[in-house]
Amino acid sequence: MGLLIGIGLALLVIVLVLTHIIVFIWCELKIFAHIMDRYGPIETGKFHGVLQPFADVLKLMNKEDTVPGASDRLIFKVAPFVVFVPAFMAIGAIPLSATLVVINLDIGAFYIIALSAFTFVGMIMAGWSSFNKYSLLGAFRAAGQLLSYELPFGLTIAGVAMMASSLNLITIVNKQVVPNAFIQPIGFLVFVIAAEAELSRSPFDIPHAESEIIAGYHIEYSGMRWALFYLAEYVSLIILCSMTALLFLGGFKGPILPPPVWFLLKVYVLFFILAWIRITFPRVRPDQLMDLGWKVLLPASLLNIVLTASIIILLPDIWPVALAVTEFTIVIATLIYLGRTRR
Amino acid sequence: MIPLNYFVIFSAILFSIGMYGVLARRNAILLLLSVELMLNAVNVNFVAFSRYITPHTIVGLMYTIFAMASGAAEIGVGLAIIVTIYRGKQTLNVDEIDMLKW
Amino acid sequence: MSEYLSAYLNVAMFAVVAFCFVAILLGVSAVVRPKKENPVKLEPYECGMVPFGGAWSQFNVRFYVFALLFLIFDVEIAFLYPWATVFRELGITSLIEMLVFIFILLLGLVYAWKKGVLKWV
Amino acid sequence: MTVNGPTIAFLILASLILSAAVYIVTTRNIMHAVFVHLLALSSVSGIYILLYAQFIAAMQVLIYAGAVTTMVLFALMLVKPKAGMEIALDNQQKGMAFATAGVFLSVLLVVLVPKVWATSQEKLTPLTVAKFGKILFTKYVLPFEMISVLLLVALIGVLVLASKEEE
Repeated sequence: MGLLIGIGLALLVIVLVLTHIIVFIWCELKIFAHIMDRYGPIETGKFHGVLQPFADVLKLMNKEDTVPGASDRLIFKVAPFVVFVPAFMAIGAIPLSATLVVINLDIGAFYIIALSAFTFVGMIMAGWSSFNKYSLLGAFRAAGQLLSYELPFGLTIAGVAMMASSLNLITIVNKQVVPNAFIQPIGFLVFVIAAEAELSRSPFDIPHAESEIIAGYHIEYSGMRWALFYLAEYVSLIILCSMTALLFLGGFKGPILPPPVWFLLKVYVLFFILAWIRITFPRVRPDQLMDLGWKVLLPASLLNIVLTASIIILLPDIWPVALAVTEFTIVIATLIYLGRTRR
Repeated sequence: MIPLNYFVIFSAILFSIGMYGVLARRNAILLLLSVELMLNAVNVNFVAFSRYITPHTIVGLMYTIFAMASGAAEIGVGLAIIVTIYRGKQTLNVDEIDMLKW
Repeated sequence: MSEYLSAYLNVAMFAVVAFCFVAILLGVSAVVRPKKENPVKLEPYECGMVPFGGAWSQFNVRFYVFALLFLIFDVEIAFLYPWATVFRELGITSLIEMLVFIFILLLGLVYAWKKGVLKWV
Repeated sequence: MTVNGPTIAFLILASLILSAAVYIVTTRNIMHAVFVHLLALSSVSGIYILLYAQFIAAMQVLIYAGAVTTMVLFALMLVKPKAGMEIALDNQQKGMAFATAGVFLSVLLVVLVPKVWATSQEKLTPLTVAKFGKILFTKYVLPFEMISVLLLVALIGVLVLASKEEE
């Protein structure tokens, strides 16, 4: 019985997720186009090209799917599973409201972080098995980037968990009177930058820089297998936007409107901001990327944890105010300093 | 509830497989992987005994997490040594790595 | 069935459904798509040039140092999470414990920084 | 023989892990061994979940599946493929090794199979992170701090080896 309920819920979630991904893809096409002052898709489906994503899916279905001759066929075929399945397992733990959640775990946030570890193994599998030097290079660039940004990512989550004394995502949301972004601005900034890098979207799209290493770890993939990598990327996009909303922006809490609507609204706003960043900024250099990860974000997230812990313990009564004041001071001071030194 | 013996027998088999791997392999990296299998068998045993016999004092779990952390450190240093030896001797064969025999 | 087990049953079902979903997508496209292979098509893609050399290039050892640093801080994160949920109850002693822990690991990061291995090559 | 949900799940996971382990110690392809190793280790976390130790399970995935596998893959990229692929992976003591492991296992099984353990009568309850943390940070503080020293030593060791490489 529980088995059937589980399967039913999973099917429901997969349909929901796919719907949102289709909306995301269409929105992204339109947002990019309008920011670049062009129209984007307008033909398919008459109304602003709404059927474009469906047309893309059909096209991908019909594409020939080659497996390179020299490749390791087994690993080549298993890699899309390794990238997609854990990403989809993680999405079940995301609550739409205080009761609407499929997998409600005591260790919620840790569960999502732990599953994200599979992504880079899957990338290396794809890149290595293709037997192509560019894909191997792309895979290792991707793995290097992802593992550098995984750390600040995990550490800022610890910072949020400290304020709520829990790893459960629903408890974390319920304990936020003021959105955490206003109490921990350092954590929030680090989290958003790390999220953008985890998704390896521009300005952090070094792993699949088309002009340098063709397309990264999935060069040799075509047709439906390639589409699965693309799909997994959008699933992680949804996960990261939802995590940002839940951990830092008060999740499903908000006045008047019902909780799931608030939650989706926040996710879509975040998605829009990420798309905006993606289309506006140029790509960073690999050395800048590594410097940012290890020499700026990692110390900053550790500082965030140390500040939070000390202030909560030393000033147990007024800690939210004290923490907010301290962290905002540090952020503003850093910005002023940077503004001075860079002309 | 699953009988405790299932876990114990499972980990005994896993440990023996790992043991065979350590004895029969000559590639250093595969050797390390077999050691990891044995470590995991031990960890499963720790957790199972701890949960079934003394559910409130979680001593076995503590052993497990410290074993995990030190196992991770062991793999890190072990692989670095293997890579260094490989750069010097161009081999991963543990039968040929006998620099300590001077 | 307890809440705990049903939550993890759902996790397992998510894995199964995702697996089947991927398998079905690939199966359908395997039926629909054309299959016209020829030796040139199966060569590694190098912008249309004939590939030269093998796929394996020698990597720099610094890649490995990054992986090790990642491992070490990953272990730190794994210990930080249970601490984050209880440090308020345990008070100032647990704060000092964790500060010592973070400080020791930070020494490692500083050492790596000073040795100049935190550079991408 | 008890047939219920968790037991079936356990048997599936156990057979998966054991066959993966057999594959690891017999395969001739080192890359396959690494990826199957990943499969085995992440299934072990399923065993921990059945033991109601979800935190250990998450740690297993994070540390073993994530970090250790990545590190093994990075190390493999530092050695040439030949070293992993073309030399015979097994040595001549295969028979002896099999005999030793077999004798070891049969002794264990003879002792273990009839054994009845003095298990506690209570039903298992999920171990919360909070309870786990409370014990870890009161009773086991010293080993916890030692872990940080151990990791620091490991890092310094690798950096020394790596800087030798660079010269």
